[in-house]
Amino acid sequence: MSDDVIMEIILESEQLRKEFGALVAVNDVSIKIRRHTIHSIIGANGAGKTTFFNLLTNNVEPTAGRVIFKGRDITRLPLHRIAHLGIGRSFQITNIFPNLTVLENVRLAAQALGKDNFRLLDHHRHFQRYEERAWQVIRQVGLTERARMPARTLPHGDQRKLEVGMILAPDPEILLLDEPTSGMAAEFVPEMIGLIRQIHRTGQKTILLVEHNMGLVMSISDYITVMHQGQILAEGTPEQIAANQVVQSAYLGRLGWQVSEQ
Amino acid sequence: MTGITNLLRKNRTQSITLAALVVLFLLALQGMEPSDWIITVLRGLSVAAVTFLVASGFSLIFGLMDVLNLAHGTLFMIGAYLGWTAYVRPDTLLDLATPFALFIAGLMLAPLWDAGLSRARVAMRAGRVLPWLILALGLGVLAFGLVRYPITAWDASVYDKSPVVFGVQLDLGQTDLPAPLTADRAQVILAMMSVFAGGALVALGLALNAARQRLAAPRVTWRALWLPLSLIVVGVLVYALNDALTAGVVAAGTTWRFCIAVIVATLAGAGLGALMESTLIRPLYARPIYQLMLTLGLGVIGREVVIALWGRTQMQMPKPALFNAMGKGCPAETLWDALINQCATINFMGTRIRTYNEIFIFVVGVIVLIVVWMLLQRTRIGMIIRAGVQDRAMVEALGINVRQVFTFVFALGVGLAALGGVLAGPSMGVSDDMGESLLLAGLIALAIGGLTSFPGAAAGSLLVGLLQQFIVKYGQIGIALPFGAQPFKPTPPLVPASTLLLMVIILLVMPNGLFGRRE
Amino acid sequence: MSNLLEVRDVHTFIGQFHILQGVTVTVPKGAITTLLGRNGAGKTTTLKTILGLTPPRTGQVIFDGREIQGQRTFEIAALGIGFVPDYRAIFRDLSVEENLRIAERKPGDLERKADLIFGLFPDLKRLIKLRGTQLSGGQQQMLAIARALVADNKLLLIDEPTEGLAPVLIEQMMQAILQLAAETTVLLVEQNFHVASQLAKHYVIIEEGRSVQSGVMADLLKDTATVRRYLGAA
Amino acid sequence: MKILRDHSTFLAVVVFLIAFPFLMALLDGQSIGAMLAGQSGNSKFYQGLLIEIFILGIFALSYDLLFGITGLLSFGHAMFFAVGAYTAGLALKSLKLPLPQTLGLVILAGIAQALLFSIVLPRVKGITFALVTLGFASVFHIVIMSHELNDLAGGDVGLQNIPKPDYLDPAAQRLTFYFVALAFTILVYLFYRRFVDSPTGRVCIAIRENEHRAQMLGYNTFYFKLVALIVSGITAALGGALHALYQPIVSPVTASLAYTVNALLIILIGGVGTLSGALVGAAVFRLLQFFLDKFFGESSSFILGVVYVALVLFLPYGIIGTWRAHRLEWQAAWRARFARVATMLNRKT
Repeated sequence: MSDDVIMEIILESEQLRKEFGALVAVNDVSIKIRRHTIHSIIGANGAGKTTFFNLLTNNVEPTAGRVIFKGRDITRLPLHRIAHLGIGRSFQITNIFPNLTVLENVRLAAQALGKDNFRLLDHHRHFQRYEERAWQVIRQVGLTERARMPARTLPHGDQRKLEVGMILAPDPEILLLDEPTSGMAAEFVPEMIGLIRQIHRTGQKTILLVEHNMGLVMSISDYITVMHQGQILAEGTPEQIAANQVVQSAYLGRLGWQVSEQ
Repeated sequence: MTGITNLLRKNRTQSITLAALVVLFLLALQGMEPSDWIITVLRGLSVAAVTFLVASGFSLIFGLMDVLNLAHGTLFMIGAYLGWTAYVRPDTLLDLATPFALFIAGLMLAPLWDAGLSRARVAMRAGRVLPWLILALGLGVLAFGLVRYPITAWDASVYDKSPVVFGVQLDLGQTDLPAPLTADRAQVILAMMSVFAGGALVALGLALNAARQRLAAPRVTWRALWLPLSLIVVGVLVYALNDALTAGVVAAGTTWRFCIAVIVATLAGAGLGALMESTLIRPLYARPIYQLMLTLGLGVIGREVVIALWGRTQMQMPKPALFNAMGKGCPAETLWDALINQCATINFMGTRIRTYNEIFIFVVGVIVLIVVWMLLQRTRIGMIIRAGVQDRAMVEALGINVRQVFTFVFALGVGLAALGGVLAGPSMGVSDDMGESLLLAGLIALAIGGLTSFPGAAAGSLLVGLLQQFIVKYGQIGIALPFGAQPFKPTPPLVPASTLLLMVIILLVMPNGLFGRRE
Repeated sequence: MSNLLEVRDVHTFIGQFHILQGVTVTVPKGAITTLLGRNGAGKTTTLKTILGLTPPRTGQVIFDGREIQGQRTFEIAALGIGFVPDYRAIFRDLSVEENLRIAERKPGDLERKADLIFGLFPDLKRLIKLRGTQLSGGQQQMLAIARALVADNKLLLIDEPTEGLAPVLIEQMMQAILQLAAETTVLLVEQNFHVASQLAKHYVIIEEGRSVQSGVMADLLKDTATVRRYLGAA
Repeated sequence: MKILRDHSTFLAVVVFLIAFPFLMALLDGQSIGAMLAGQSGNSKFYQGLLIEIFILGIFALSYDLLFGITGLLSFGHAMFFAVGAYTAGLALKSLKLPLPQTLGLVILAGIAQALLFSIVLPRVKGITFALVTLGFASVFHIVIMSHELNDLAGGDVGLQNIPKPDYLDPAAQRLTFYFVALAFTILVYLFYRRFVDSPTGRVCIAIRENEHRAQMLGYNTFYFKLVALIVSGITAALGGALHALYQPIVSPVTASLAYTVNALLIILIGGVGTLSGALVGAAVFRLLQFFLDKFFGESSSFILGVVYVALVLFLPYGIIGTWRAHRLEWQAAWRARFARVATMLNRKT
């Protein structure tokens, strides 16, 4: 789907490494994410996917290595600066403002990169562009009817959607989604896939996805990186990965789920 | 070696700050005589020991249950007051022993209530407020009984001497207790019964409160009745033999009385801690900020109760005979001589050291440090505590009653604070504001050491104690500053201020304290 | 055939969330039963509900002929239930030996069970003096299972024992669990259907907080439609 | 009209407070003229009590902004207040500055303290922040009590004989002072309401809810906490200045931990994070203190302590918080009750 787009690298890691005591969670991982692609990282639980994600966005400080975003070293940048560069990320464990309404959650996200954060004497409702943006995003993720509810009262699946909405609101260039379907009931997974596809297509965005729902990964990814025990096992298009012997034996094959032919 | 270099490189700011502090300290030592230095260090160690007794309880409680017990200073003070009473007015102690035993006997009916309630299935219907009402009713019945029970010290007609007088008298070597009260037997029996009933009602309230949260109760055996029954017997016996026991304790001399005081204060403190944890703190485990505020309030209440019972005056607590002799062979030349002659002071490197203040308190502090450390590292309960700090649910899933361990730790922490209070009595005097200064010192030591770390509490106390005493010393001899012509003499208020500054500096450089874990 | 554990239509709430909406599980004595289902279906919550870590609001849990729902966790565990959580919960500040020792219900349990434990996991003997933090993932998993074996447990609840392990270790872990099942009853949660199908004799499928199907594993293996519907890739 | 309806409670309270001195005088049988002339009487006395409540309320409001809204637990908040009080007192007494300049100085002092606290903000969090702020405040408390500053700050007695401007003398011009304090309190309250509803205030709430998430969205949370600290610092310092103007002595107690605890207690009574709760709490707190002192004397602080513990255990959301949570059910219940009574009455007729 992205044949005619220039294959420019937007985000890359160089020899990224993280040790927790004796455990090497991420072992010198180098990866290149091309602009406007959906790139998935798969691997068993504990393979180091989430830690790798945390290293990319500096939620966890790496032991060694670098992260480069659009040619710029962002390895140890403060969290808020990373967001300002146009990187949005979601978490495996839903990370929202539980006691605020859905609208307020998204509105805060939309307001974050604006220039009106320190207007002490104006009511926040007076800044309509944020409110409009928030409604737009809420419509996009399909939460219009629940916009006025406190976020904690939402069902789990809707909270996941809200989180995607919060990342989307400031209109980032790249979205890092950590298991967006984790804990979702099966019939809502296609909805999430549709949402991700739509975000990718309409916004011309790059999406980096950590997932272990194989079906989802195979059906929407342009590229797949397979991680195993903190290292990259294989990289390539879904077809290449499905055909890869090493992946077959170590992850997908004898001990794993059958790959669906979708 | 490489490990140390690595450590230094990784913690550069920390190392530089520590080095700067050490250099400053050494520079400050320039104008000091060696004998001054020794006595200051020894005094510092003694203050450190008392601070440690408070801070260790803090760190144990905070480490295991995330409760910053701001009532700790008050509990320290209560320990001092209880110790004072047992020491100076042993008759009051014995007067109180009977109602106390009966009250505890009543409390021990809790398991029976538990079983009974779950069988009757009333707990579910009891609601939120009823248990507390029963609790309050129980305390009321208890007060009703206590007022009627003959306690000499509380009797207005014998209250011709203020508590202060007894302390002064004892310092002169006299014990002149007022004649015991007499009361008619019917009234005493009524009082005893209502105290017991008060305990039973409090237990019922607690059981109701606990039972609301569960569906099934543990089985009880009749063996659970043995302990309360024997407590009742003991209580009645103490009442019958009250006069003889009082005479015996008075005759036993101050050293023994001091031992009794230490034991009574520590145990009472531990009991108070257990009661606090199981009634008030437990419902709030899910709301840490509220726990903080609750303990703050309890501290205020405790202080008011102490003022109501003992008055606002500062009271003397004479040193026990073992550390009080002045005459023959004193000041002693060696530690052994000091013990044999029961000397108050001892000659050491050209200065005179007080055996109680500078040696005894420090030794007790070290013993407590070692005992608690061994308890944590070598015993099963210590193992459970260390595990519980990390993962409460998993410990419970191994079949261990974590709540009991929590209560134990709380009791231990408060008991240590009370021990600190009674030890500090003879050296600091007993007053209602002693708790606040120790609360602050303990908090500072805890923060310096790293909140949850037990060795950290010891190190923090050491720093706080030494710094305090050095500032005090410089207040006397003055400190030669490079830029000032006159030596600078810090005034007493600067003593706590200096420790606070030390804390702020250390926390700014090492937000987790000296021994704290990251994150 | 008698059932060691019966979970009857339990409903569990965590906060306001209705996590389990009617789960029924029977665990026959002396075999491995496995809970299957997707991430977040409620398998782990089912284990926690049995143990009282997340007590059920309604429904019954019957262990060894006794109703245990609503009892405190330590009381339930002391009846003879061992728990191996998915996050392993190795105590960092305790040595390997202490990690085992803490599970003793009476003094000497560890010595009594030493042969069994070190027979299953010879590695642990070598590591006995190390701290919890110094272990690798696989070693932590072995220790977590070993810890559940120290006391005489009639039932082991094992959550995701092969998660994040290398294939070689998975093989080893499966062998160990099979050996265990010869002596005790096991209720297993396993994401990896391949592993689960080789280990378990009985299965229960949990979907969105409800138990939707249960039976004998051999039958399930033939029923590819069901496997795909509940467990396979979407 | 809509504004009137939406803010009816607020307006009613304001109207009542404006009318209060006159109502009191009428109830007491005092002529309005005598009351206006500032003659002693019940009205003057209760005006004084309300002024104290306003000052406490401002202090508690500033604490609510830090703790209730932004989620920063500080044990050194009393310092904000005391620095304002001492700065105002010293400026009037020792520097002989006129009032406007004094207030300017107080505002600067408030900002300076906020900056001092903010130095530690990026380093320490949670309970450690509370302890460090306690450290700052205690050092200040000790310093103003020290003998070296006896001539200046009055040692442990406090700062006395502060010259008050003639037009705002609390003894002679009590009514003026009352209205100034009332107006200032309303102003502060309205400003706080607006602040909480401003984009900045919303981010402060977000920080309380989930600071990590706020950072990931791109907020440099430090600046928002700094703004909250500065606003809170200035408000508390101005409250302190008002205190210095009103009270005959500025006691060093105003810098002690106990004074911070008062603020905590007040917002706990009123409801943490509700703003209006701070004012309601201040009223309840001061009146409770007043009547307990009157009836129980010595043991009043014991009873206050018991009330406090009971509040923590049984009413954790405070008066306003509980009211907001249950308002709808309660209103429905009352409506149902009225309806039942109405039907009963209907049946009878």
